[in-house]
Amino acid sequence: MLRYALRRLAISVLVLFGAATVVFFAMRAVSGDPATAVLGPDADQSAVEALRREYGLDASLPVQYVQFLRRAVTLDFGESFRLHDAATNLVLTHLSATAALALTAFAIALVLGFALGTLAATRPNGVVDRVVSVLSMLTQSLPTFWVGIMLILVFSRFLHLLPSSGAASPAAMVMPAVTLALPLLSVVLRLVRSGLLDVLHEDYVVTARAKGLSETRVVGWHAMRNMLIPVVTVAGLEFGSLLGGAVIVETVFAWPGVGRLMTDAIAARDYSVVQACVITVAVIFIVINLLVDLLYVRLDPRVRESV
Amino acid sequence: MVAPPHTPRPLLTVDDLVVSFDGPLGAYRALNGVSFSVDRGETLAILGESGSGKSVTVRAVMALLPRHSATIERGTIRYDGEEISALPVRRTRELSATEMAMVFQDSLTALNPVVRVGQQIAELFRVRQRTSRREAWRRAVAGLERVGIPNAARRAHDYPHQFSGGMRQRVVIAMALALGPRLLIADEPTTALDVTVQAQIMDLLRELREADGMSMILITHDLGVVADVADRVAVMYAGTVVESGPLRTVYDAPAHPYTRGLMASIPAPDRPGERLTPIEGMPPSPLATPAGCPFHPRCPLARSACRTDRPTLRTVAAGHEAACHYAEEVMAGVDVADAA
Amino acid sequence: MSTSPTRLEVRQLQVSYPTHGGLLHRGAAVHAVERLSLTVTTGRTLGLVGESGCGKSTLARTIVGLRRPTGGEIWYAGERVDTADAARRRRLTAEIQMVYQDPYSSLNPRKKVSFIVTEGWRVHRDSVPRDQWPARTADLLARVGLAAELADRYPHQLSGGQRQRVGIARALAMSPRILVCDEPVSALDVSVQAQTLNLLADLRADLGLGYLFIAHDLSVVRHISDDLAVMYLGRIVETGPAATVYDTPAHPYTRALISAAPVPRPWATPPAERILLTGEVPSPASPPSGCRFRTRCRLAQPRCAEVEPELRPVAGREVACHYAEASLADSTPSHPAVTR
Amino acid sequence: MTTVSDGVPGPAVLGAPPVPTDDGPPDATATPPATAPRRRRRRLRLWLPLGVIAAYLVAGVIGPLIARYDPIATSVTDRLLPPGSRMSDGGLALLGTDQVGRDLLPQIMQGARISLLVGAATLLLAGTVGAAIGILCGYLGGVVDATVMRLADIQLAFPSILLAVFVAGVLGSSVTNVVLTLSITTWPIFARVARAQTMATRSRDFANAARTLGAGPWHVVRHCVLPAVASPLLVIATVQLGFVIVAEASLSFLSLGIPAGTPSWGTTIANGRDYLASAWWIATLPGLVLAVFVVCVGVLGDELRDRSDPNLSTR
Amino acid sequence: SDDPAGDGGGVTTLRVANPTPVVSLNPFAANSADQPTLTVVQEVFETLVVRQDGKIAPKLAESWTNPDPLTWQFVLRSGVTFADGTPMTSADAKASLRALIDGKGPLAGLWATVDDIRTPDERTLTIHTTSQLGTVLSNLTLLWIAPAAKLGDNAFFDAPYGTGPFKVSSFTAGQSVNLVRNDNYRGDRPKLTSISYRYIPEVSGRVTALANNEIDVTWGLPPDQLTGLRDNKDLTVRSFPTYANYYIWFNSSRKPFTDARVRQAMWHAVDFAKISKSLFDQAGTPATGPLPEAVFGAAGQNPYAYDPTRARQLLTEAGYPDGFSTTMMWSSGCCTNGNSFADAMISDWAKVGIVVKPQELERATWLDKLLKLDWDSTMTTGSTVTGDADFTLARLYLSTAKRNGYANPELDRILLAARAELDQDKRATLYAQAGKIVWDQAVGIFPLDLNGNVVLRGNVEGFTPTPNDLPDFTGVSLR
Ligand SMILES: Nc1ncnc2c1ncn2[C@@H]1O[C@H](COP(=O)(O)OP(=O)(O)OP(=O)(O)O)[C@@H](O)[C@H]1O
Ligand SMILES: Nc1ncnc2c1ncn2[C@@H]1O[C@H](COP(=O)(O)OP(=O)(O)OP(=O)(O)O)[C@@H](O)[C@H]1O
Ligand SMILES: [Mg+2]
Ligand SMILES: [Mg+2]
Repeated sequence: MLRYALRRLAISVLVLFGAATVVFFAMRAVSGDPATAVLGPDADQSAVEALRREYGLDASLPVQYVQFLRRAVTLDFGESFRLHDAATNLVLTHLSATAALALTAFAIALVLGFALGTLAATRPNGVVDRVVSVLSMLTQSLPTFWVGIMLILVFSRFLHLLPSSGAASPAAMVMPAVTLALPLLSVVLRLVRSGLLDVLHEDYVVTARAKGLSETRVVGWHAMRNMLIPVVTVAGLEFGSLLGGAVIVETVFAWPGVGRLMTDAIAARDYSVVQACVITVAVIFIVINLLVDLLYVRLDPRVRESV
Repeated sequence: MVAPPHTPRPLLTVDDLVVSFDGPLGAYRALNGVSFSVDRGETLAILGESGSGKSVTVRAVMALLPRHSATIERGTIRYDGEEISALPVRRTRELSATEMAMVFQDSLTALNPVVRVGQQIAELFRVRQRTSRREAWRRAVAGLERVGIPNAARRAHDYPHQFSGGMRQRVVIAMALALGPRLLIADEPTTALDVTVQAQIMDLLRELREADGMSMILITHDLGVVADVADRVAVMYAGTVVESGPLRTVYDAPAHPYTRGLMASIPAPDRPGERLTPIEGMPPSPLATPAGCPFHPRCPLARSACRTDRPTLRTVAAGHEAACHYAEEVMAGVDVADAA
Repeated sequence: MSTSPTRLEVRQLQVSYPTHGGLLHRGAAVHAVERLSLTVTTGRTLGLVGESGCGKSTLARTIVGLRRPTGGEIWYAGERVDTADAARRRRLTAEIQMVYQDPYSSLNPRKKVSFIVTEGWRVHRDSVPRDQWPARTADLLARVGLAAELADRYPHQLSGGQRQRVGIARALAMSPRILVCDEPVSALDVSVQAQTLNLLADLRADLGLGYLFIAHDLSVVRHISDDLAVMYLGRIVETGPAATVYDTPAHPYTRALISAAPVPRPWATPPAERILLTGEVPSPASPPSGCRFRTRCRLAQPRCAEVEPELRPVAGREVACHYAEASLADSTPSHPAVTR
Repeated sequence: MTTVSDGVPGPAVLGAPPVPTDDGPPDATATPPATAPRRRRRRLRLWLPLGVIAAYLVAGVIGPLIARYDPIATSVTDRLLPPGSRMSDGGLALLGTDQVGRDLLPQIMQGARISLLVGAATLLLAGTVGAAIGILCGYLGGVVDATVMRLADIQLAFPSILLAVFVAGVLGSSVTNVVLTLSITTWPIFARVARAQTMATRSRDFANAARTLGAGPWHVVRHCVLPAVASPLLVIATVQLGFVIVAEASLSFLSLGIPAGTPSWGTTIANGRDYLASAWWIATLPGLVLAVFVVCVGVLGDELRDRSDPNLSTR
Repeated sequence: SDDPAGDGGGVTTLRVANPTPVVSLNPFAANSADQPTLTVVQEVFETLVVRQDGKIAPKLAESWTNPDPLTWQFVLRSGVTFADGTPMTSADAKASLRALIDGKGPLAGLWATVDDIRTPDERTLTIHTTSQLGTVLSNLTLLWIAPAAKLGDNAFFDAPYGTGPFKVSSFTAGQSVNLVRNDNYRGDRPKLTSISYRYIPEVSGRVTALANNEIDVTWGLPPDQLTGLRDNKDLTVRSFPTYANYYIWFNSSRKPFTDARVRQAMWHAVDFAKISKSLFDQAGTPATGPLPEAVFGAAGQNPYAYDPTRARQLLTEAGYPDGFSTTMMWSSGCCTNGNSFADAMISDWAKVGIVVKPQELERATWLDKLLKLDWDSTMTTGSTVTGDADFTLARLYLSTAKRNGYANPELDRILLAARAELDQDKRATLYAQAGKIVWDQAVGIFPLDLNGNVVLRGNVEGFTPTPNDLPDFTGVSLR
């Protein structure tokens, strides 16, 4: 147990280190200079150099890298060139907005995905199944920004039901969450459907029926428990990427999330914020992977033997 | 609903059952007119080759056929005088476990791998009899003890993969017996087990039958096991019952050439190494059942009538039925060469 | 056909599976095979029986090189196999082939029979020239009794017996001297089983193959074996000529096993007493001290818990039991278990 | 040797069976009447999407030749005309015109070229590389597996937008670089699927059987693992195709996609986003075209999967 | 409690949606020329002088004199206090100018020749320059006076206050700013009690929010959106000339644009009248010179006619009878209707044989290339923030600026002379000459002066647009 935990921790640190290194060098390899990006074309050279000095960009790359790593260990990613705030702070505040949105979207996708997936699986190749499967392909193929803008037009502009943007009220959450949930929904739905179909003709499901249990209990309890692992795996990854931010939805609905923070930071070559974001997302992925693995053990006792 | 036990009617009657499946290959009939009956307290063994429809038959009785691909085209299933094939599935399910219960072929796959063994049994009491959680658990442990699981109170907390094959099979039986069914259907309960465990399980079943007067349908490939526990035998081939009768009659004087072929295939214990005599040919594809008698392409006695007329089950001796135009000849032991 | 028999020898073989510790406990290795020795000779059949999970399949897989032994040696035709370098090993093991327990899962579902049968030639490029493949394939299929047309089919289009024979044809294509058969007939009905047994017997007669034949069904093992080995919990407890071991078993476990085997026509043979095993089956991860069978043995004495018995010759066979002689003499159980 | 009366051929030694006739008409009693419409529906599920996809290809290849589309020519006086309008040069804009007065229909047909190219090329690149890596990891396990999968984790945490900026910045914006960007973001999916399937297959009995025949890893991978990996990969590929084409549109939304002046469905949709309220057709029609395509590919993928599954196939 | 403004009581908040994010409220450093920053800051801080109807007018300074051509002396208004009640003095003005110069932002360059700032008394400020600087007054329109004590304090700019009618109550960089009324304001109290600014990036979102009464004001909408909004009875659309214009620069240091005839041919080849009418409608007016008409120093020049024949002829003369291939870059989102405009121009250029490959780039990349002069031509829009020709012409077209590869000693001479000239009328004449060179030499194409637009809900009253396109809501009230 301890060895396992230690190994896992070591791997996580490696992943973090890798992500940090990659993003550090990638940011510096792309064209565009942070000082000019902040100051614009009209700043004079001395101003640009002063800014570079202020943010430690005048040092050699290896020095900057070591400096970055040393500070990153203490969770200090430096100050945003653009927003003049600690990068860690910025990421955390934006992350909370993202988390609210992601959780809602995730809940919507899971609830609907399970409901529709089950419905489709219990009548394979029936009308419901066909409709649901085509709908899921459709939602997957509609560009997110198109869906988002369409929702705004329909529900805000024409029906006046929901606020068009912002994060002010719970109602403002509905459309971005739905937009975000749609692609995830179709993934969950497909997984639930195929997982259930695989499981539904297993012998223990027949056994459960032979016990005279109601179909709801057979499908919802005996079958469902056995197909959760792939769903949990994929849902975990998807949730990770939701938390990593959904730029397009955040842009369309003016949601102050981490995705847009990162995109804007990339555009402004705001190194510290980009680095903080990437490392945060990496941490999120690592934590989610860990949670998923722990969940495996809860879901399937057989896993315990082979962790 | 349940009739008093002294009525002479059989407990279960299956009459002319026809079941078809929608396969990706198109629809085909897995059962083509299956008829048999089980009396109270009696053990019926169903023999037959792989794919002949044994499992489909008993699943049809239990209303466990896959709903979307299987259709009962024709035929009746009566339990205790009531026609259950006409009932909605939900009603039949209510009979499950209390009146009829089933033991499945493969114990590892028949148990839900992610639910504790005790819970899988306790669930029956909780859901079907609405007992309290604790009471259900207590009874589940008692059930496990009854089938001889040592240290049942502790083992009830384990998951199926933590049990050995023989113990799992016993768990499945405990589950089937939990609500005291009057008819136990066991579909190849010991195929995967070694003989010592098999012997334990067969003894257990026999004991229960004698104690409670339970009826039983036993499906197996092992003629020795059949001889051990069955009162009567039904033999299936290509979706129909081709012969049924009392154990010793069928074994010693089979009335259908298929049964005779089966009996002849058994290795004789006293003559090891001797050449065996299997039935020639291979079973018909369910998609292309031959016209006439389904066995005629492999039958050493086949004549022109066999290729055109489908024989039906008819009584050839007291309690002994066979579906063969020439059953009398077969019973008389007429040899292949003679027939030709 | 060879003139002098070739021998496959397994000496003091040890195979263990590492089990990973769960989140809560440290893992312990499962010693599936423990200091086991046996010899398979061409032209003869060694039957191997034993409880489910005692390590039979593990042994078989290790012999054909699918697992690395953790101890002991494997010799074939005077050469050591398990430590040989890859090239030599490939040459040696080509002569030792295996027929798998489940015919379906051992056939590549996406390849036609023609591919499966010729797969060995594809691997050993120089063995058979490509232009001879069709003829040789047809020849092989005919030898195992399959029509040549079957070469164009996929495994799922074959019956169980046909699949089993494709597996045998694949092994035969390598011109093996030794065939390891892991429960080749347990999934088949008696008639198909008889076909397969006949085939194996013919091949032994025609090609002088040697078999290691693993099975649960004692009547089958008795039918085909020249010698018999009985395994319990990773060790051989009794081995010798089949007739000797089967007719006068010396080890208490062998006795229990043979007494439990059902007979197809019990009324035709004198009733035998049946020994039921009691007690919990120990786990291979933590075998009991001393004699591994003692927890379930009727004859167990304190000494059995202290000293592990080694194989020793007793009345024409080898037995690993401190009290083999007593067991042989004891034709009636000292305290009645369940008798029939 | 046995003989059977009335001319039925006797079985050969060891009971070689008469081969059941798959091609002969089956017995009437065994063939309930439900078959014909079901067959037809199955055939429809193959041919309908195939037909639609073929139509797209034809439209993409031939369409621009017939209804000539010059991405450069604009006609600002004809901008934002609704579907079915007449343009100033007398032509009929069947699907309307865009924000600089280009006819949408030929634009969409032209866009099909790029979008289908991007989709196919990305899948090919990411699919091959991902599958190869996945099979390698799944087969070898151990250190290789752990390392590569951790790399995939890093890749997941790495923002794809930064990647797009990076590729566009280092290599410039071009169709090739969009394909590169999308491939880099997509390969881990293929790798994961291939890896899982490989791990499930590599120790199956039929792979072991090949090993006992003396087969080396290459043979096992080629004949046992690859065929088994192909079918889930096919399904993933059809799902990903939609994703990739949409992702190209999303990159266009962030101006990191196909360079301006090259019409693709993505750029057309992205261009139309500010006009959704006033000129809905610019973004919606190519969006629909894209959606129909993706659905067809999805249906086709499912159907092909079913057909390639030996347990389901009819042959 | 009471109702000091007499505006009917209660809280009246103006809800504003910015088209661009406010990332900083510090007008002395990197963001000193940043439109979103200035939009907010102008409500909070005041300047010494303002530009009104093209003329410089006093604000915090009552009067000014030039004791000598290198010295500017200002007399500050008395009785002005900051929002926290402390009086505003010349020390504050001096510190503010110092902060701007030391902040090294984009505006610092305007003050490059300042060598001494003095405060003889609390109400007098003198600025001394090393050479004559004619732009002091227009530069001062962007010098915000903040409390000297606070200028060194970064935290101050999270919620800054000045002498203006509002003060910042909360600020989230990149997202929102809230202003509340400064009750110590000396002049007419604004009717609004607060203003909330919020960034809504997507046009559809902003338009919908406006139509749905989620916001009261927004601006910077693409022209096509305005057409629909003009018909909406609940909304008022205000369009007005600004200091901003469109221009397409040629890299005059790169072939073939080293030849003025090629540049002129490019101009003649495009039918700008038609394009701007279709694409921009009321959002732009055809340019008359390189500077928007509202800018001080702008003068009308000879228009370039749409004349493909002339274009071909010029190309032939320059040695490109069959045209040539080149590229045009722009940064994404740089320009109103930019992509359409580029498409339309490229379409016309193709007709005379010039194949122009469009390059839409991410802004940082574009900037990088721009400054490295690594481009053929570029399209952009720009604003003369100070409203003075010097800001644009001297900043961009001096050969030392190295912005577009164009170098002309004559032009340099005129521009430097204009900067040193204190007589504003003479300056205007010099800028007219400079403009003519830039225009006739076709350093770039100047197709369009951009109109600003502000869309308000019907109940917003008293809004007056300004040409600097920084919507000012001081005088606004809500009905
Ligand atoms: N769910 C199903 N869908 C389609 N066909 C089925 C299904 N279940 C069974 N069949 C088919 O019905 C026929 C009879 O199958 P069944 O399982 O009853 O055979 P069985 O006699 O029990 O054989 P075994 O001894 O191998 O268990 C077979 O051809 C089988 O393929
Ligand atoms: N891959 C594995 N990992 C860990 N333990 C294993 C593995 N395979 C088998 N075992 C264990 O090794 C022991 C021997 O297994 P093996 O399959 O050899 O038994 P067997 O004698 O063939 O049984 P059966 O008759 O049921 O086929 C069992 O306890 C089993 O649980
Ligand atoms: Mg069955
Ligand atoms: Mg085994």
